[in-house]
Amino acid sequence: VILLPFNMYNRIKQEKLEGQLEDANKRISQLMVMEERQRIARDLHDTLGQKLSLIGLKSDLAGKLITSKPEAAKKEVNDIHQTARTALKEVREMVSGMRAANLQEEVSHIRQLLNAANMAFNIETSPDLGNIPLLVENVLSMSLKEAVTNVVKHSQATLCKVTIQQLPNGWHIIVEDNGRGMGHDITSFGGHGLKGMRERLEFVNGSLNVESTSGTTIHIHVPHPVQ
Amino acid sequence: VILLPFNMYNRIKQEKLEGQLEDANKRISQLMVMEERQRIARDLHDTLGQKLSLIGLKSDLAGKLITSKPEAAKKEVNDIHQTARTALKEVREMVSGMRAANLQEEVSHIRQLLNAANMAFNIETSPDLGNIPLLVENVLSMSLKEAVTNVVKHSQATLCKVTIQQLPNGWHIIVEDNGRGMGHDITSFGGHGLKGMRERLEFVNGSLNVESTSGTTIHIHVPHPVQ
Amino acid sequence: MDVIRIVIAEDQQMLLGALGSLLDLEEDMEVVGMAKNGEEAVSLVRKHQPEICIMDIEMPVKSGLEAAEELKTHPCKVIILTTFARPGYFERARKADVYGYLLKDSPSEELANSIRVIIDGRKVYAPELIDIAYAEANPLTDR
Ligand SMILES: Nc1ncnc2c1ncn2[C@@H]1O[C@H](COP(=O)(O)OP(=O)(O)OP(=O)(O)O)[C@@H](O)[C@H]1O
Ligand SMILES: Nc1ncnc2c1ncn2[C@@H]1O[C@H](COP(=O)(O)OP(=O)(O)OP(=O)(O)O)[C@@H](O)[C@H]1O
Ligand SMILES: [Mg+2]
Ligand SMILES: [Mg+2]
Ligand SMILES: [Mg+2]
Repeated sequence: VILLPFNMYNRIKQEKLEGQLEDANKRISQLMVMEERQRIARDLHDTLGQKLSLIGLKSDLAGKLITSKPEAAKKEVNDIHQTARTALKEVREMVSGMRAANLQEEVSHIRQLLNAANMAFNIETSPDLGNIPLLVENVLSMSLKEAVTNVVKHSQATLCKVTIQQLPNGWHIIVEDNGRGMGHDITSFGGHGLKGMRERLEFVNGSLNVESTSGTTIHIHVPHPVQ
Repeated sequence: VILLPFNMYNRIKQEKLEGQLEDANKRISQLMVMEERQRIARDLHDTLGQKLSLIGLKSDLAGKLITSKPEAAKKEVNDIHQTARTALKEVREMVSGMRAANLQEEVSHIRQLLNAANMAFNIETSPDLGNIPLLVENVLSMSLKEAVTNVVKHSQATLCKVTIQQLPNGWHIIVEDNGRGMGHDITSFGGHGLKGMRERLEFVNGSLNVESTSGTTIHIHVPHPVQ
Repeated sequence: MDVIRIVIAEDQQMLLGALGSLLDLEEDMEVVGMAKNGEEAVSLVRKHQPEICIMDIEMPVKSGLEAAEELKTHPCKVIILTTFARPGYFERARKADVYGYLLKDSPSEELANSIRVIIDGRKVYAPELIDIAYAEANPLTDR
């Protein structure tokens, strides 16, 4: 047995621990990625598969009809055209659904939401939000969406004001309404919205603050990532 | 300042480290899923989107050529047919690559594959394979699948023998055929199968060995993970 | 050579039409019935007594696999056409003694050739479909 100095022993133990956690890390990530792939595979299965098969068969048929029955061939070719367009639309929808939530898109989305709920919408954003990391933008967009959904669902307000700022210390979003405030139905505090928002924000070292005196104000803050 | 005993200081430092790594862990997993989703979205958009656009254009063109230039129309329609089939092949590959592999399922899968190809199948497994970590099982299954697919595609064998063992030092899979051996068509060594298998195995500290004298034998080994 | 008489079942109307026309174009083949689900397929097979029945899998009322199982003892040879493999489907098709398990988008010449081979009594399975079709969990060890 070789005797190691005490702190060396500790350092080795610590390094081993680091290594193990890193391994676990990689493995969990891989599993999550695989699950996501399977989910997408299921989505792809029916829609696109069917349409591409149809195009395959119809082009086969059209080729055989061109000389003998040009009118029939023309009809097949038109069907192919139509099918390709529908399929393309489906691919676009899928792809846009798969892209990370984007802050700009989310803003036009909440505009529609508030419009449909007959609430006035007031928005202020910093002229330049800087280069928001993907994960941060994703979390900010989801938080914004949840906060505004809550305003529509719970506040009975007539006005919703949203501020999106790039500050020296990070990104800051304020969602303010002139409604009845929170705490009217304490019983329903069991929703997942605010809890989920807080958890997601914690992933990116962010924070959530709720203020409820007259109306409700939600502060969402995410610091710049450490370089 | 309160002075802590040295080992207590170390324990606290270690616990903090554990916490931090766990957080990082979660964050990386989320990020990887997002990245994977975006990667697939990009792939879908680039491959399928492009092919469907092409089909749209070509069907439009073919429709216009049918009466005036039937031969040119026929060429366009053939292109459409080919494009649709290639697109489906790509989707199929995407879908199959996405399926999580499980050793037990894989064994019944290769049984089918060999059965359908009219090759005799001989399998031997350790009575207990122990608790195979998920990632390792995944890599083992994919390697087994590729090895047997190669036997069906390339060996011209009448028999395929598979051995799956839990040894004191790890898991070991042997895939053996009585076919014509490798090296008959050196030119086709550019396939992705063996290369991909080796890369995946390296990820779990495993190894791949190919032996080809009479028939071909593939040895796949993955050591037990360090506890 | 005798004409091969065929019944086709496919719930997607356009696909059914295209497939029917393609096979009708083959000189030695005649499509004698077109069904839009498995139930219609079974009754058309009983009515026309064709040599071959080609079926999609996912169809309303009765799936192609259910119909194939029902026709297991019938002399008509069933061919399943599908686009992607789904877990368990291939195994089920084999248990129903289908003669073919083929890609929906394979060229019509290939499909026609497979039909002729199947008429001769052989079975044809597309490797692309077997490649990703998993059986329900079987015991790991061999019997
Ligand atoms: N802008 C708001 N005005 C008034 N009350 C609010 C507002 N936002 C949230 N609340 C109250 O806080 C509760 C918790 O909100 P949370 O988003 O967590 O859950 P939820 O919206 O009820 O359900 P979920 O978000 O899971 O669909 C709500 O049920 C509501 O009573
Ligand atoms: N069991 C075998 N018997 C004979 N030749 C083999 C066998 N396995 C592999 N080979 C040869 O090794 C080559 C490389 O195999 P590999 O799996 O890397 O590529 P592939 O099977 O040709 O293509 P891919 O796997 O990408 O579809 C094959 O092309 C074949 O010539
Ligand atoms: Mg809510
Ligand atoms: Mg290969
Ligand atoms: Mg169908």
